[in-house]
Amino acid sequence: MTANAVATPLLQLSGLVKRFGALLATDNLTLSVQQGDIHAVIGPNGAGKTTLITQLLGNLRPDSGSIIFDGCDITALPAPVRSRQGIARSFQLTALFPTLTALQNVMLSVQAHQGHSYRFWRPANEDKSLIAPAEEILKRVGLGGHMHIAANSLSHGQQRRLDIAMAIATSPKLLLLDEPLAGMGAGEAAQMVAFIESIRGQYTIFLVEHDMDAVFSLANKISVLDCGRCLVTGLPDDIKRHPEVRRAYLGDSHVN
Amino acid sequence: MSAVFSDPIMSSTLMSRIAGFRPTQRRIAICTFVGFALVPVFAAILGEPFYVRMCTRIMILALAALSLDLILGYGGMVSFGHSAFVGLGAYAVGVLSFHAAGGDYPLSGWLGVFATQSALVAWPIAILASSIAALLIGLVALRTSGLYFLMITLAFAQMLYFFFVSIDLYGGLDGMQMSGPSTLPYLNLGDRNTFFYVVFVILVAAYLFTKRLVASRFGMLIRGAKENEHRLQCIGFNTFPYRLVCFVIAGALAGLAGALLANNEQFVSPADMTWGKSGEFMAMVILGGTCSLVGPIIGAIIYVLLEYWLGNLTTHWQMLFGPALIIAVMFGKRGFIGLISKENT
Amino acid sequence: MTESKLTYKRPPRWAACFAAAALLTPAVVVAEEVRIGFISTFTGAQAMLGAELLDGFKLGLAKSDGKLGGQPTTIVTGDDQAKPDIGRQLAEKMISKDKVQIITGVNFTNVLLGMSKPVLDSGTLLVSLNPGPPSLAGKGCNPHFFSVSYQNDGVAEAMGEYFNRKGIKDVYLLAPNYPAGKDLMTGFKRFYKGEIKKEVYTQFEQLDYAAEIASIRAEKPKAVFYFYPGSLGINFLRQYTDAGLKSEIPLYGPSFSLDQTIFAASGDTPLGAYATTFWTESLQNTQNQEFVAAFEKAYGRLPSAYAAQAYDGARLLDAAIKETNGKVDNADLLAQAIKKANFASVRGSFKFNNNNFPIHDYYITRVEKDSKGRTVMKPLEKVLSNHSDAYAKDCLMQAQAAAPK
Amino acid sequence: MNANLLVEQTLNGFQLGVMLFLMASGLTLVLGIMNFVNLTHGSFYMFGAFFTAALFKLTGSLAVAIPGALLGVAALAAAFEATLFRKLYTRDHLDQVLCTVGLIYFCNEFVRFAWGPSPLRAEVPLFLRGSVQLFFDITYPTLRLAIIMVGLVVAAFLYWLIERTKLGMLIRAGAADRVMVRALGANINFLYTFVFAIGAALAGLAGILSGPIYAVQAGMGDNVLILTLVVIVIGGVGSVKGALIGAVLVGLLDTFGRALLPTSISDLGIYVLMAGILAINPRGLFQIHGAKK
Repeated sequence: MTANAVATPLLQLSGLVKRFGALLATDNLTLSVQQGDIHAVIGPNGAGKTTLITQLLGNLRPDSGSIIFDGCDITALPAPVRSRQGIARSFQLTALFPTLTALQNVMLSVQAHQGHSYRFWRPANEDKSLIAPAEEILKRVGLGGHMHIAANSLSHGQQRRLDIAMAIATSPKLLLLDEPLAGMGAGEAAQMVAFIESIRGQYTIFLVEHDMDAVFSLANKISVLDCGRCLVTGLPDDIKRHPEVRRAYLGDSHVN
Repeated sequence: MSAVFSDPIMSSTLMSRIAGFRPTQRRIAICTFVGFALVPVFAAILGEPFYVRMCTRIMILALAALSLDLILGYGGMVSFGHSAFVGLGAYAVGVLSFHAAGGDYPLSGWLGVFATQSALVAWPIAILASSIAALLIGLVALRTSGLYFLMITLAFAQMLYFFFVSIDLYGGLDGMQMSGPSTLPYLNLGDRNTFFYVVFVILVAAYLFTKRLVASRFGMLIRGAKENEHRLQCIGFNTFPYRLVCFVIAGALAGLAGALLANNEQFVSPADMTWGKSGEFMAMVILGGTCSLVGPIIGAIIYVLLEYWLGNLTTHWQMLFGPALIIAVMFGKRGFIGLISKENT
Repeated sequence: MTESKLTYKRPPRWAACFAAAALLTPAVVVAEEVRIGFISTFTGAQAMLGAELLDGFKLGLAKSDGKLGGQPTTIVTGDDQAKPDIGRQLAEKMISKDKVQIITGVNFTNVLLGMSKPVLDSGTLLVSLNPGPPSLAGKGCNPHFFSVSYQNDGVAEAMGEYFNRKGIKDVYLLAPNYPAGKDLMTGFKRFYKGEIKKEVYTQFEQLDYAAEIASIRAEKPKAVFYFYPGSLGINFLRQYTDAGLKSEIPLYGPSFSLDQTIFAASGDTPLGAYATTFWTESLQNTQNQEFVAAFEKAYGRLPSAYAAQAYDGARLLDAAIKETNGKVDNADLLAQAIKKANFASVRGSFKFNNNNFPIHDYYITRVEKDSKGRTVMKPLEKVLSNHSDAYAKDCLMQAQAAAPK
Repeated sequence: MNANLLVEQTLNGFQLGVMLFLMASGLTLVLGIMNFVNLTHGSFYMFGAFFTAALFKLTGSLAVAIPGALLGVAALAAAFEATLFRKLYTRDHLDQVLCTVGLIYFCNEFVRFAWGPSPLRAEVPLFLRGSVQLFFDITYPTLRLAIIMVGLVVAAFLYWLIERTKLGMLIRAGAADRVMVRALGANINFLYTFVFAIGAALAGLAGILSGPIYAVQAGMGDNVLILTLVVIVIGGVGSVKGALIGAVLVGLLDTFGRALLPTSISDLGIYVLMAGILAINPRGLFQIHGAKK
C-alpha cells in the first residue's frame, strides 16, 4: 500500500451499500482517506459519486456497511451531528440562503459551531465573534467586495465560492467538495483550483470532480468509481496508467 | 494566508450598511405608533369615546398578527390555527375571573390562589397556557410541512374550539360574560383610556422584542430555516427544536393578545377560535406585508377599518370584501409595506 | 376638527394619519328624536331570522305611521354576522356615536350576552326581540333589560305539561349542543313526569341527522321532542320524513322548530307535527288578524313568530313612549313605562313579570294546511295560561309596582 | 346497538363517505397536480345545488336541471381557473389560501344576493322519495341509497379514467412530478383546466345529491370543505385511492362517533384521527411516491 499506511485514516468506509430499488448506487465500497490528503474521486456520470458524498454527510443512510470518521462510527448519526464532528460539504447545485446577504450566509455557518443559538437579544449583525471570521473567509474566497449583496443576486461563480465559503466557515476536519468547478469559465476555474491549493493541509479534502487537469494537479490520492464500486485507489501516476481506469473511461476498444 | 485573489476590497463601514433594518420601515413604525398614541386625544376632541375601544381592539389584533408574522413571515410556517392560541389566552383569563367571582364554583384548595382577577397572575397564566398548547401542537405539527402543516394546525385549532364548546360550565357555544376587568395595582383597567395605553405599551414592547428577536442569532436561524432548512442541517443545526421554540414564542404572544382581548371585550366565546378567525389573522399579515413586523400592525388597521366601513356601506359587504382581499394578495407583491417601503429586510 | 394639514411630503407619513383621519366622521345628533339601534344577523346561514325581525318591527312602526309615541323615529341597523364581538362593537358604536336610546333586534343568545354588559352599563335600554336566556331572567335581571319575546324554556315547559295531560309515557329528546338547546330540554324536564328514553345533543352546525334518526328508529319511543331552529329544522324534518318515521313516531317541537321560516322551504314534511307556542298566525284576536293581513300584504308571506315578536316590540315601545309623552332621555322613566306594557299584543294577553320577561299563554298546535292551502299552526287547546318563567323568583326586582328610582 | 341499527348506521356512514369522496377526489387531484390549496371547492358544491334548484324552477324537469347545473359549475370552475387560479400556481400556500377565502366570501354573498337569504327547496324525483324495504326489516331512505349507488358509479368511472386511460396516466404523472410532465411536452394548461373542471363538476354533483338532504343555502359548502380537507390529508395528497379510503373512513367514524359517543367527543373524533395519522406518517396514508411537498 502507499507510504503513510501506518497513520490511521481520517475516514474509513467499509462495505458501503446503497440501493435505490433495483439500482445499486453504492456497491460494497471500501475506501480510506488519510489526514491532510486531497483525495479525489473520479468516475463517469452515474458512478455514484454524489450519492457517496450524500451518505458521508448523513443526508442518506446506507443500507449496510460502516463509516468510521476520526476514530468513531458515524454511520447512524444525522447530518447536523456529523457536521459538528467536523464534516462539511459544498453542493453541486448551490444550496444557499437566497434572500440573506453573502455575509449572513457565512455568519450562519460560523454560528452553527459557536454553541447553541438560543440567543434572543444581541443582534447577530453586530456580533463581532460572527462577523470577523465570516469576513475573513469571504475575503479568502474573493467575495470581500460582495459581502452585503443578497445571495440570489450573485453570479454563478460567486455563488459557488459562497457555497464553499459556508462549508469552510464550519471549520471542518474533512471538506467534501462536490464538483466545485462545474459550470465555471476557464478563468474562474483556475482561480478555484488555486484556492483549493491554498487550503491544502488546513483541511482533508474529499474532491469529486470531472476536470481531469484539476484532479491530477491537486490530488495526492485518487479513487476511481464505476457503477458504485471503487475500482482502484492510488497515486495519480499509477491511476493514469491503470488498465481498468482506461476501460471505464475510454471504453473497451482503447485498452492496449 | 493573504488572500490569493486580488479582488478590490471595497471597505464599507459595517454599521451603516447593516442588512437588518431599513430606515423607511423604522419611520413607518414610528408614525404608526405616534398615530396610535394620538387616537385618545382625537377621540376626546371629537367626543367619540367609541374610537378608543375600537383602536384598542385593533392594537390587540395587531399583537396577534405580529406573532403570526413571526412564524409565518420569518419562519415560513404557514399556520392555519393561530386563533386557537388567542382563544386559549382569552379563556384562561375568563375562567380565572369566573372562579374569582366565587358564586357556586369557587376553586378549592391550592387552586384557590389562581382564582383571581389580578392581571399579574391571570395574564402570565394565559401566556403559559397558550405556550404549553403551542409546545404540544408544535411537537406534532413541525414534523410535517407545507399543506400538511397547514391542515394539522387547523385540526388542532378545531379540537380546541370543540373542547370549549363542550364545557357547559363556561357557557359552551354562547361564551361567558367576564365578571370584571383584570386588576393591576395603581391602574384601573376598566377605564377606556388607561387600558388603551396599557395595550399600547404592550404592543410597542412586543414589537421591539420581536424586532430584536428576528435580528438575533435565533432569528437568523429561523429565517435560514425558511430559506433552506436542508443546508442549515448540513452546516450543523438541528433545526427542529429552534422552530419549536419560535412556534412557542408566537403562541405565548398570541396568548397575551387573547388575555387582552378578553379584557377589552369583557366576553369570551369559542367564536374567537374558529378557522375563520385564523384566516382573518393571515389576511392581516398579508395585507400589511410579511417579514416586516410593522406590516401586520398596519394590516390589522386596514382589516378592521375595511370590515367596519364596508359593514356600514351595504349588507352585502362581503361581496366587496372578498375581491378586495383577492386584489391585495394578487397584486400587492408584499402588502402595504412592499408598496411603500420598496425594499425588504 | 384638527387643523394640521395632512402633509404629503414623505409617503410613509400618511400611513399613520391615514389611520387617525379615517376615524373622524362625527355624527349629527338631534335631541328628543327617538333613535333605535337595531342589531341583528343579516348575513350568514341564519340571515333570514334578521330579515323576519326587521320586517316585523318595521310593520309595527308603520302602524303608528313611522313614529313611536308621536316622536320622529330613526332606526340604525347593524349586521352582527352572528358573531358576539361584532355585535358588541356595533352596540358600542350605536351608543356613543349614534346616541341611540334603545337597542333591540338580536337573534342569538351569544350575541345578546356579548353586548348586554356594555349596553346596560351605559344606561341604554336593551329590548330583546328573540333570545330570553336564563342568566338575564334570574340573578342577572336588569331594570333596563326587557325580553318582548319569551323566556327560552317557556315553550318546552308547555310541551312537558301537554305530554303529562296526554299521558305520553316516554320521549326521545334531540337538540343542538348549545346553551339555548340545553335550556329548552331542562325546561321540558322541569314539567314532564314520564320517562326519557334518550337525550341527544348534536353539533351546532351539523345538518345530517341520519345517525340520530337511525337510533330513534331503534329506540321506538312514543314521541320525539326536538328543537332545531331555522335551516337545521328544515333538514331534520325532511330527513325524518324520508326515513318514513313520521307515521310511526309523531314529532313534537317548540315554535322555533316549526314556524313559517321552516314551512317555506319544507313543502309538506312538517304536516302532522305538534308545536307549543305562545303565538300562531291563526290566533283569533283582532290585532293578530290585522297584523297577519298587513304582513302578508306588505311582504307576500305569512309572518313567523319572530316577526310577531318584533311587531309586539314596536307596539310596546310606541305605547311606552306615549306614556312618557314623548320624552326618551330619562332611561329609568322610559323603563317603567315599558314595564306597564299597556299595548294590544298580537298574543292576546301580555304582562311583564318582575324580571321583565313576558307572562303570557301557551297553546298546543298542529301543523296543517288551512283553507287557502297554506301551511299553518292550527291552535288545538290552551296548555298554560298566564305562565311565568321559572327564573323570576331568583330576580330581586319587584313586580309592577316598582318604586321609581 | 342491535343488528338493524348497525346496518343502518353503516349505510349512513357509507353515504357520508361517498359524498365526501365526490368532494375529495377532485380536490386531491388539484392539490396533487398543481399544489394548489383551493378552498373555493366548497363553493362549487354550493353552486351545484343552487344551479339545479334554479334550473328546476325554470324548466320544471330534473333531467334538464342536473346536467345543466354540472355544466354550469364546470364552466364556472374553468373560468376561475383560467383567470385567477392559474396565476396562483407558483405562489405559496399562504397566498392561495387567502385568495380562495376571499372567493368564498364573494360566492356566499353573491348567492345570497341572487337567491335571497332563505334556503331553497331541492326537488327530489318521485321515485326517490320515502324509504325502501331492504333485507330483514330494515327500511332505508331511497334517496340515500341512490347517493351511495351514484357515488360508487363515479368512483368506478374515476378509477377507470385514472388507471386505465392515457389521460389518467398524465394525471397520475402530474401528481407525482408536475415539472417533469411539463418537460415531456404535455399540454399542461389543458390538463390543469380539465382536472379543475372535473373536480368542480364532482363537487357540484355532491352538492346536487346532498341538496335534498341538507338545505340548499348560502354557505352550505364551508363545513363540508373542512371535512373534505381532512379526508384528503388522511388519504394522502394527490391519491384518488387515498381519497376514497379516507372518505369512507371519515364517513364511518363521524357517523358511529355521533351515534355512540357523547357529542363533545364525537366532534373531536375526525381531527384526532387526522392528527394521529399525520403524527405517524407525516404525508398521509397513500402518499404519492416522490410527490412534491
